[in-house]
Amino acid sequence: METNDIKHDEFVINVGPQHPSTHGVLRLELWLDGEEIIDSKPHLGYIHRGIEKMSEALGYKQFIYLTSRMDYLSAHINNQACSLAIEKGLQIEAPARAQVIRVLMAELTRLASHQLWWGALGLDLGAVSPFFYAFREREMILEIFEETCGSRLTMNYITPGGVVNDLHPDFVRKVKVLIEQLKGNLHEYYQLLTGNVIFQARTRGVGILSAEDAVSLGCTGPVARASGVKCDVRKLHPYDGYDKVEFKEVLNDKGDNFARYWLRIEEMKQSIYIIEQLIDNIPEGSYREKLKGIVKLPAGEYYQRVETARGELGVYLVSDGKKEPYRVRFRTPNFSNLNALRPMMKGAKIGDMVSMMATLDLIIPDIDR
Amino acid sequence: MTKEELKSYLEKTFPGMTQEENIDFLVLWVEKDEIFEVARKLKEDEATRFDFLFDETAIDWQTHFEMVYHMTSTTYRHDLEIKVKLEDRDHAELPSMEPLWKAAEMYENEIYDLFGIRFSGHPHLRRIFMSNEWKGYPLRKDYQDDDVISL
Amino acid sequence: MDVNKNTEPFPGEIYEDETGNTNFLVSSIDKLSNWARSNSLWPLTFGTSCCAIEMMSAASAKYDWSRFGFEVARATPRQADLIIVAGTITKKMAPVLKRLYNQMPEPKYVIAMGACTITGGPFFYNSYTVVKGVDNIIPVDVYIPGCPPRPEALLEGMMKLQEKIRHSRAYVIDKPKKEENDD
Amino acid sequence: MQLSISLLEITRAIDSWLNSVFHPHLAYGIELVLAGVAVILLVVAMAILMVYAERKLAGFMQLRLGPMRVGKWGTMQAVADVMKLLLKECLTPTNSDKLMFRVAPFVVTIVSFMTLVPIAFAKGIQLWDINIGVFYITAVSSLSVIGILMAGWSSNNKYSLLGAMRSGAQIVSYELSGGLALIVVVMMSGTLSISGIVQAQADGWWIIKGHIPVIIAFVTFVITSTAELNRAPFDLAEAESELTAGYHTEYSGMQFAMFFLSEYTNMFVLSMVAATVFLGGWMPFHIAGLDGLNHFMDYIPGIVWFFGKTFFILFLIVWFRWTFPRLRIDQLLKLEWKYLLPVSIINVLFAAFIALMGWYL
Repeated sequence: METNDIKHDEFVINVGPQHPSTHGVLRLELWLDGEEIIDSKPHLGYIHRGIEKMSEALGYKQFIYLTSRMDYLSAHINNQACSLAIEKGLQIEAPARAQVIRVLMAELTRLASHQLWWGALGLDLGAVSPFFYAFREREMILEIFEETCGSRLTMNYITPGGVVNDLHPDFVRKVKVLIEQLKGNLHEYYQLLTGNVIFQARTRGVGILSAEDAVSLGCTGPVARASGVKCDVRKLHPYDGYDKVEFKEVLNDKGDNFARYWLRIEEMKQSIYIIEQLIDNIPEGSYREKLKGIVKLPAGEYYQRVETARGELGVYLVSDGKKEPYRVRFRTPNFSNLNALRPMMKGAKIGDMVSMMATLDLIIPDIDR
Repeated sequence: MTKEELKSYLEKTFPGMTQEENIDFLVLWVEKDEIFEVARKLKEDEATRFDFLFDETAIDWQTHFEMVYHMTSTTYRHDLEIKVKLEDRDHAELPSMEPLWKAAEMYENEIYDLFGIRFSGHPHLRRIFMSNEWKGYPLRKDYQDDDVISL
Repeated sequence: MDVNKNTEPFPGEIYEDETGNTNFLVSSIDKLSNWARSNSLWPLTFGTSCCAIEMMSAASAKYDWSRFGFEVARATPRQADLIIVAGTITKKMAPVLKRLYNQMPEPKYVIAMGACTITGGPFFYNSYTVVKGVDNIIPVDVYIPGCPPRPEALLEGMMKLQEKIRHSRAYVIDKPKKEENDD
Repeated sequence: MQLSISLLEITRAIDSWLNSVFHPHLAYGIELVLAGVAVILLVVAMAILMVYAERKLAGFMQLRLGPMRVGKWGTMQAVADVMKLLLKECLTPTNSDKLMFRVAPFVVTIVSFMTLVPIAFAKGIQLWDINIGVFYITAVSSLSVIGILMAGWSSNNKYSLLGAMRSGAQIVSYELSGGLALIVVVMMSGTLSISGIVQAQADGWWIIKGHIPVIIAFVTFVITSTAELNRAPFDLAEAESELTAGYHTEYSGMQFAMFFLSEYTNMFVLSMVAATVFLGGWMPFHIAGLDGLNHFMDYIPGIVWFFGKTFFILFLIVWFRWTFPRLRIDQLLKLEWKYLLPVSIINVLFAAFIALMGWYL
């Protein structure tokens, strides 16, 4: 780029709000020199729904449903974060059975989310078939969710004090079938994308994010872990009995697209491992601690961090003792992960932009809230 | 450092600043004019090394604003919450944290957009969520909008 | 309930022939063009939030909307016949949606998928940005309730749209006034 | 005895009848129109068939069924699509270069039909047995890039322009290796005419008797033709996830359908060329010396052989599309200039040596 004698003609294009690679309604302004990206600037707010403001008008138990619509691929985990924050304020803890159910649901959510990401990544890189293979197992997970929670995507199943209702009697069997099938099918993932020459050429060494940048930009989740930053909330600040299960925090130090890709695939294996440990050991007992209809939190502030499929979600509740929260703030993982796009994109090609956005795994409603 | 160690260390380093403890974090109350220097110290000090700003937000207490910074250290893994009180609601202004933590750029854009707090030294302060013509700052408690239907 | 036995005209029929006289040739062409149009609905890839995921599910192997010929999702509005508004529309997005709609060539159809697009859904109360119903912006042919609707519901909605197209009269419409030519 | 010969007799009968009724010049004109219409109809019919086949194949590769509802097994799906596109409004953007915008699809379509001229569908079924057939095809097919550039430039859309530029770079680059791959067979057959090349394979297809150079040339040719067709994994010109629809972003209705049609026509032509040059065209499978087998193979009509081979190559191209991710533009050019072109040049030398020594079977 340092060719001062050549006059570069800048060429500005708008990617989005309606563009297949933005996975939603993100708008990126790109300054191009031919195929090369000089600079980029995100424009947000096309799906800003004011969830934080809306939550201030709803009761503590009520506003949780809005969080399912935030990062809709980690709906369970979002609900879990809010429930934990409220439980923290009420100084109660969910019963053991509820905790295990929550962890199981959270890990299944993570699996489903990563599968969707995997399919969409293929789609973005021009390989259509992985999408259909990814949805094969994803649909099984959604079926399991539907049986227990009654919904496929926005469940509102985890509630302060536990979970809304008990597991479906078929839950354990179906999860076991799922795990068996998933383990057998992971080699197809390898054949379709991981081992593909073109795929490797498109991802290796592309979109490098250094560890310093990742920390400074506030990246969390798989994006930061692929750069070698330890940030798994499940390990650092265990919640809901994550300290009782065994799993590995997957790390990679390359920080490129392939590292992020590999990391998510490995994370899926870890999730399967967690589910395997818990599925036969769901404790008996009550699944929910009965709370009063209207919950009031003592005045003060409560911060709960959880690990969603995309990184650290922070729920910051400020209470003034009334039945509605005074201020609700969601520190969403995608909002900070989006920051990584600009340093990564400098000097990259348009084709790389697509793969970078895909490996960052952005969910736009989670950014805009 | 544990919470207690951090507490005594902060008392030593920043004498005179109020400290509080809530259920999650140690809270350090900082004056508006000192915030940038304190933050720089906390980030660059070898003993604290707060290199990860994981949240930055504001609270509208109707009489004043409260800026909240949540930070952690990727080396020591201790967390800290810094609070700043902003008395002047109409002309609230703070130094930007962008030179220290690049993550702050977007957080401050958001706070500017939804609360109307300005940040001096911010590279490009803009309304990221709302359109430029939008009147008012939605997350303020006195925000009025005729389109909003209340439950 | 036998759905196929339903012989009543589709309630959404809007193009009435006032004279009642239909010429054999025109009605045959009508039939043919309606057959082609109803069986080849290419949706625009347009999703804003959660409903877009269920739209993707409808494309996946389990629900497989390619059976009906819907799988040719076009990324450009110029080549799409149908816009499935999947997800909340905010005030900032509304002009974009309107523009996308204007960019589509006639005949074009709109499906409002999910509660958010019908009324604002879960964001009806207290939200300061959400448009309370996408029909405030563009005309809607079929509404699909749900939050989000199941993929089956989307397929059912698209089949309802097919039914609507089959009952329309392509060559007796008084052409709607041309909107501002937006490119 | 053979269907191909009977087809030849039919064309001869029509020819003599026309000559007996009309003035020879008029008869010639009528024949030209008839042949043109026949070929266009054939190609459109095959394009529709191919669209259906591709969607079905894609379905089976992706664990689903593909079109099912329109007609039995969805057979009428592509027909419905074409009808719908015909009846759709054709928009011209306000700020576009209107003349160029409207002409571009015609350029692309006409060029793709022109490449059909020297193709031998069966023995004697050929529009024009031009003596430089292979050269004609390579020359004409590279003209389509002009139409694509026109489309991209006149649309006044940055995505279109980017797509057209990509397409230009791509087609111009890949022409080279494609041409060199054909030269290998041309040298071995000693002729540029399509019928001559087919005749040269009477005792065995080039891919079998041509040793390694022809196999390398065949692989190169399939890769380059996929690239020239702008199909995945080389579909950068219309990369859906990057450029929405590339050079035809602004095209709607029938104008878009013409781009679509020309893509499929080009796909046919290049598959037909590959089938003719490397797999013997309408020539049945013969092994020198085994007369029994050769006679048995002769019973299968030439046109069946020809289309069988064409569809085999088409299947390969479809298979690529639904399997591979897309390349990036620099990788695409690197593949051509750093790998395919040197390999092709060395291969031509190697083939020339083999052709001189007469070492092929």
